[in-house]
Amino acid sequence: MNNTRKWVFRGFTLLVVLAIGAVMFVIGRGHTVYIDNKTLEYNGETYEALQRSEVYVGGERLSKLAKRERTMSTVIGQSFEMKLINTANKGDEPTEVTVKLTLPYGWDGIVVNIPGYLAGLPQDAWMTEFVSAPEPESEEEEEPGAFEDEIPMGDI
Amino acid sequence: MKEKLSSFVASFGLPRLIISAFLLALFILAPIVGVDLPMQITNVINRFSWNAVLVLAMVPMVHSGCGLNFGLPLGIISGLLGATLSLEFGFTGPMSFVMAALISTPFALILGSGYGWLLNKIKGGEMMIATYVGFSSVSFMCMMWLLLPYHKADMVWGLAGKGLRTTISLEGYYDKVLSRFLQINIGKISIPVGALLLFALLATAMWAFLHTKTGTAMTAVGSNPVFAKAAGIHVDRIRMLSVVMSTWLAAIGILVYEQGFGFIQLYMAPFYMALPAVSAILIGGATVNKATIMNVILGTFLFQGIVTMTPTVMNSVIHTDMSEVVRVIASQGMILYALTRKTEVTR
Amino acid sequence: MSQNVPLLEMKNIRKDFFGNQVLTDINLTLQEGEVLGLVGENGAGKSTLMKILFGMNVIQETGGYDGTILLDGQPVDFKTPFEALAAGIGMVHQEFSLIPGFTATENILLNREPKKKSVISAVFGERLDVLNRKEMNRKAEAAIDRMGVKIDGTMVIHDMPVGHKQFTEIARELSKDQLKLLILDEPTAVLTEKEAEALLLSIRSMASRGIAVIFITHRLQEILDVCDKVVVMRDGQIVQDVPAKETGVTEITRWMVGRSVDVAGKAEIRDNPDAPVAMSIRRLWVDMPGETVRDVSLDVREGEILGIGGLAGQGKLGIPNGIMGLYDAGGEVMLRGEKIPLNRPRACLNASMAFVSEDRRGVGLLLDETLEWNIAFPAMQIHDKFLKNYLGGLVKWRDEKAIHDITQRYIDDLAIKCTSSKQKAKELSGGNQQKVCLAKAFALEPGFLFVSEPTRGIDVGAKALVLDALRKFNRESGVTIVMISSELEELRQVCDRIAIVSGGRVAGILPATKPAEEFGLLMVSQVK
Amino acid sequence: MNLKPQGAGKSILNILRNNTVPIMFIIICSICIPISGFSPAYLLNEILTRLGRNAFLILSLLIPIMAGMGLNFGMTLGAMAGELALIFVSDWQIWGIPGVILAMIVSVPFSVVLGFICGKLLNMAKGREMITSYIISFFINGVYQLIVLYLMGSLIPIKHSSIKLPRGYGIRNTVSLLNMRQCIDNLLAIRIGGVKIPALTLLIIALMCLLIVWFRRTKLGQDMRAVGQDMQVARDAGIQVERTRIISIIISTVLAGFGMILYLQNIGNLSTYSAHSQVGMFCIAALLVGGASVDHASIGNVFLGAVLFHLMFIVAPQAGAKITGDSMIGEYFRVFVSYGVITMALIMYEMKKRRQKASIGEQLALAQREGSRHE
Repeated sequence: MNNTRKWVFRGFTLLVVLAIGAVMFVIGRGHTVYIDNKTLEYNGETYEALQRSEVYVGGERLSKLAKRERTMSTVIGQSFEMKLINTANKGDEPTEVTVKLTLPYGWDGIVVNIPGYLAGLPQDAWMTEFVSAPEPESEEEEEPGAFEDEIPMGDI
Repeated sequence: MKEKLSSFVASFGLPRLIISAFLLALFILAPIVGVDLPMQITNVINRFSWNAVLVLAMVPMVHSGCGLNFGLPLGIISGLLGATLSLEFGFTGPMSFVMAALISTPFALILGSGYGWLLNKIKGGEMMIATYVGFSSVSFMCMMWLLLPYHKADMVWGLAGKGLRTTISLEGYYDKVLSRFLQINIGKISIPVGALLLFALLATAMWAFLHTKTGTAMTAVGSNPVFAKAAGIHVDRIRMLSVVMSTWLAAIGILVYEQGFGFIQLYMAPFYMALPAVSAILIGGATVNKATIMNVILGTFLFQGIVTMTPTVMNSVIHTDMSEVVRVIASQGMILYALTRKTEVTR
Repeated sequence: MSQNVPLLEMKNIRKDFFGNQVLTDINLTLQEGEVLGLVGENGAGKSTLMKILFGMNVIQETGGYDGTILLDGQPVDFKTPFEALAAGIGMVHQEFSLIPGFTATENILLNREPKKKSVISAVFGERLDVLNRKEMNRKAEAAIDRMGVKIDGTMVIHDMPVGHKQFTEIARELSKDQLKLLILDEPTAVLTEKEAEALLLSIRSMASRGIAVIFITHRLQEILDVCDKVVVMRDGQIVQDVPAKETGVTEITRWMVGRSVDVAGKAEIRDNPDAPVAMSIRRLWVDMPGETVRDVSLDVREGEILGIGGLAGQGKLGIPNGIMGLYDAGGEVMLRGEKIPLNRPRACLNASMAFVSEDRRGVGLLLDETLEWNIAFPAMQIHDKFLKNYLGGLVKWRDEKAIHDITQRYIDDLAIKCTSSKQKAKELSGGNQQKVCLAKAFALEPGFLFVSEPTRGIDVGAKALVLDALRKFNRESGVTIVMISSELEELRQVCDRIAIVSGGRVAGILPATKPAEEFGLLMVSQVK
Repeated sequence: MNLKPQGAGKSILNILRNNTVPIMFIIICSICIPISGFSPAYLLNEILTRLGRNAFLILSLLIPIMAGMGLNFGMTLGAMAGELALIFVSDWQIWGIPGVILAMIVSVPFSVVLGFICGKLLNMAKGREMITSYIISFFINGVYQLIVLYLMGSLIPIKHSSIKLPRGYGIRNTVSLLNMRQCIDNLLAIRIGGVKIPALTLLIIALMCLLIVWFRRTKLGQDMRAVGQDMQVARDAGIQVERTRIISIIISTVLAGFGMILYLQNIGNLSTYSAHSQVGMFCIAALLVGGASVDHASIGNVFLGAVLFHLMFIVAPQAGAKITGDSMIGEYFRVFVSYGVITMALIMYEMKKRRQKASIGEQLALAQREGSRHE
């Protein structure tokens, strides 16, 4: 076989594989979305938490949030869709809102503030990156290192 | 000069050289980084005395051409049977060690002959099969330790009243009987003369054996089995003898180890015990079909030196305990080196 | 078919192995479609010549050759067999080169299989092409047809009779389109009579298609039947090159073995028919690969030197190896009226027999040990010599001094060249290693000695020394010796009587004084 | 490569002898199943899960056997490559099926490098490939620990502290793969009664089998078979023996890497330092239980072996506990059986080699006797 032809084919295949990898990078990126029903202060104004908000993701009810409550959902990819059934104040008629979000690729955890979103504030007001609290020092993990002591038993 | 050096490296083996240099570096580094050197030396000598007999057990089989005895656990099991039975029968103190050795001997002879018979059937594939004979026998004994009718209270599980514990303390039995015998203390260094003496005795006996008619035949069988056959040697019988000797030495070796360590370890503990012994004798300069007493001494010292010195010294230098990784890479690398050397592949 | 430019022309081919001249001034021509019979004793240089032609690696490794080879008038110099193959030369070796678990078809097209391309192979290389089984069957079938002998292409090699394996090899060569010249190295040795006939027919049919054939065999009648011309080699030279029609078996034999000066009978030959029988061998078979003994019965007389000769592969080496228990054997062997159990080396040695093996490095020596060990070891093990007894014989300690003394004695006696008696055996030259092997046997002080190929691979000076030592040992100590050698001249120099083995059986026993041709005839005879 | 059977009695004996191990296992299982008291549905469910989990790994052993390199104890190397890939992928937070695919892609370069090293070393140790590949797996395990325990997080960037040790470098004992747990098994899964059939996984395995069948018919596959049977003849025919052997090990390593990723996506978490250590042993045992030997293994052996071996694995502890009253007995028993099977297979392989040699002499004696009868 023609050698250059072969290398062209190989290079092409490599590119395809890399492309698949790149696509996986994008479509497989997992995020954890935290949905807050908390009072938000933005530019000096206060947006009150809702009395109650039911969160549906993928048709299933995730949680019913009271004031100052938070729920979370995982999502693969950058588009996130949820349905909210909100009751702003006690006794109000519930309103249904469908929320479609495009998540920032680089954030692992994303906090979405419902009151802020409903008030139509700019995105950076109600969507923030979730930063986990530094782990407590007390959590001790044994130094791993199992060699000869590691007994080949157990299940497979 | 350059040629001389490279030929020296070739004959000594690069990995061996690296390991020796590494140990030397550890010894030099130790006082600099503030490690208690006398204590380390005591440790090395002690661990040497525990392990040397197990390494010595490699010699007969290497000599008879059976290769490295990866089936060492079989001998260890004989030793464990002797040890547990000796305790079960109520022997205490130094007597329990003597009895353990005595009781383990018939087991070693029986298991060793069976093992030798098997190895004679499968000449050429010894090492792999030895490995798996070791593994199967260890896992078989795991069931036996649970099922055999042991009753002595400090050996069995407290609740069930049967089934041996995973570790049995030797306090009151033969804990350190050899190490304390004639122990010499020079400053902070203490030398377990008794244990070293026993090793010296066994090593001398091995050396002497190799100078007898049968010992000569064993070396010849290992060097060229066809030559030996043509000279009227019963090759299979000699190989069998070497396997039995190796098994018995392993039995005694584990007893010596236990007396130093202070515990009998049962169940899966003997599983990988062959590997340190194999790499030790290889580090000492042995090959797949040549080994001397000097290889045993040097190898055990180097190997145990690395095992004891690395954690402390490394810890002081980089504040991480990388000793496990270093040990695994060094010892397995050594075995790998020996197995892949062209000159050692064909006899 | 042009007769002007010969297909193959070899001019002034010379070759030496480390100063040892094995080929001198070989000139050979071969026309298209011609069948050339190449005959000669073992060591006459036939195989070396063919190795040169076929570009075998061993030639390059030992310093190449001199002279020129012309193929179709073009000079060629093959560095590897693959170059020779590409140029259209095929060779069927004595040892089968077949994959046992493959079918005949798969073997015929080994590494030349027709393939089908696919997308995957375009990426990962052509080794991932799928084999084209249909095309393979067709090609193999065609090659088998061309050969003219029917074999089953779907049959797996290890289920085949030996003859079919041979034909598979030939078909493999024939399946190569570029094939112009086929070398057959003793192809009929393993064949039954019928198969051999079929092969001869197929050689003729190949020739009629224009393929030239070089046919090496020891069965001279076959040469006369099938060849156009006969080339006889002896001592690295071509002694005759005649049309096959103009000669006969007796004449060829004479050319093969004949010496210009008959050196035999130099030493006194004793043929004493009244001497008692020292060893009688009855119906011996030995499974020694490549040297199978099928059915040998032989009497060795007391005090004589009996030579066993014959061509390579006929089973002469199997006789001592079988009796001494190194290979599986059956039959009956009596030594001075006592039955020697077979397959037990120890029993033979205890019966005061000793054996110097032809395989010095494999059997004869402990290469990694000292000369002392090598020489003293059997005597120590068999006769408890060189040992010091302690504790009432319980401990038998090696007596290093006695070992050193005996070794030193033999080093002096046999003039073994070494730095000291502690030198490792592997560091010695071939001749000196052979002397060590002899010393080892002598140290046993045997009453009966087998010596197998004592001069193989050693230089002329050492040869004479070794043979002298043997003869001296026989004449002075009265030890009966059986000496096996491929070199007839050597046997005729040393031995009293010579037995010739052919096809795993004894073809005949003659006094060493008989002319060489008679031995030659026995060598090429077919014993049934 | 047996001699041809000479009669019906002998051929039955031969069948029995060649299938000792599977028959033994069928007997063990048929005794243990009733004692253990598991329901058929439970057993079926477990078997299917385990088949989906392990079959791919076991399949990776076939190609080196074909190339005459024996049981590839070095498949652990592939497992390690797969684990490295999974560590990276979970640090990059790629989840679900894309995560699995990406992990497979990432594992390939690791597998190829490790397989190449392994193949090179095995070429230096011809005739003792198995013990060498076994030691290689230990050696590379050391290197793996060095990388994962010390270099990851210090030299090799690892972002997420959830998989890092608290000290700031090195990977934790377990890495959670919760986000890709059974993502392939559950997609297209079919439930019949209480039995879940992981259809997609089984489909992937079936594709793999087809791939192997196809591979056997390629030139490379043919070369490997030739090299496996007689290296010298193959070399004389112009096949690049060393290269072919290295390729076979590389393929095996890459497949083992994929297999390990599939295996771990089913388990749902990665035991960073021990997951790979048992894989080689169990897969080899399973293959041998299916009736394979050191020099011959088929796809049928893989599935029969996987089913029988795992059946034994499931029922043994329970049966052991019922018989002796001690649950550990069964656990030890199955470990013993795993090793015992490998030991037996190795012994039978070596003895078969010797038996073949011994039979030539008998034939000679026979020929002589027959010859004398004709005279």
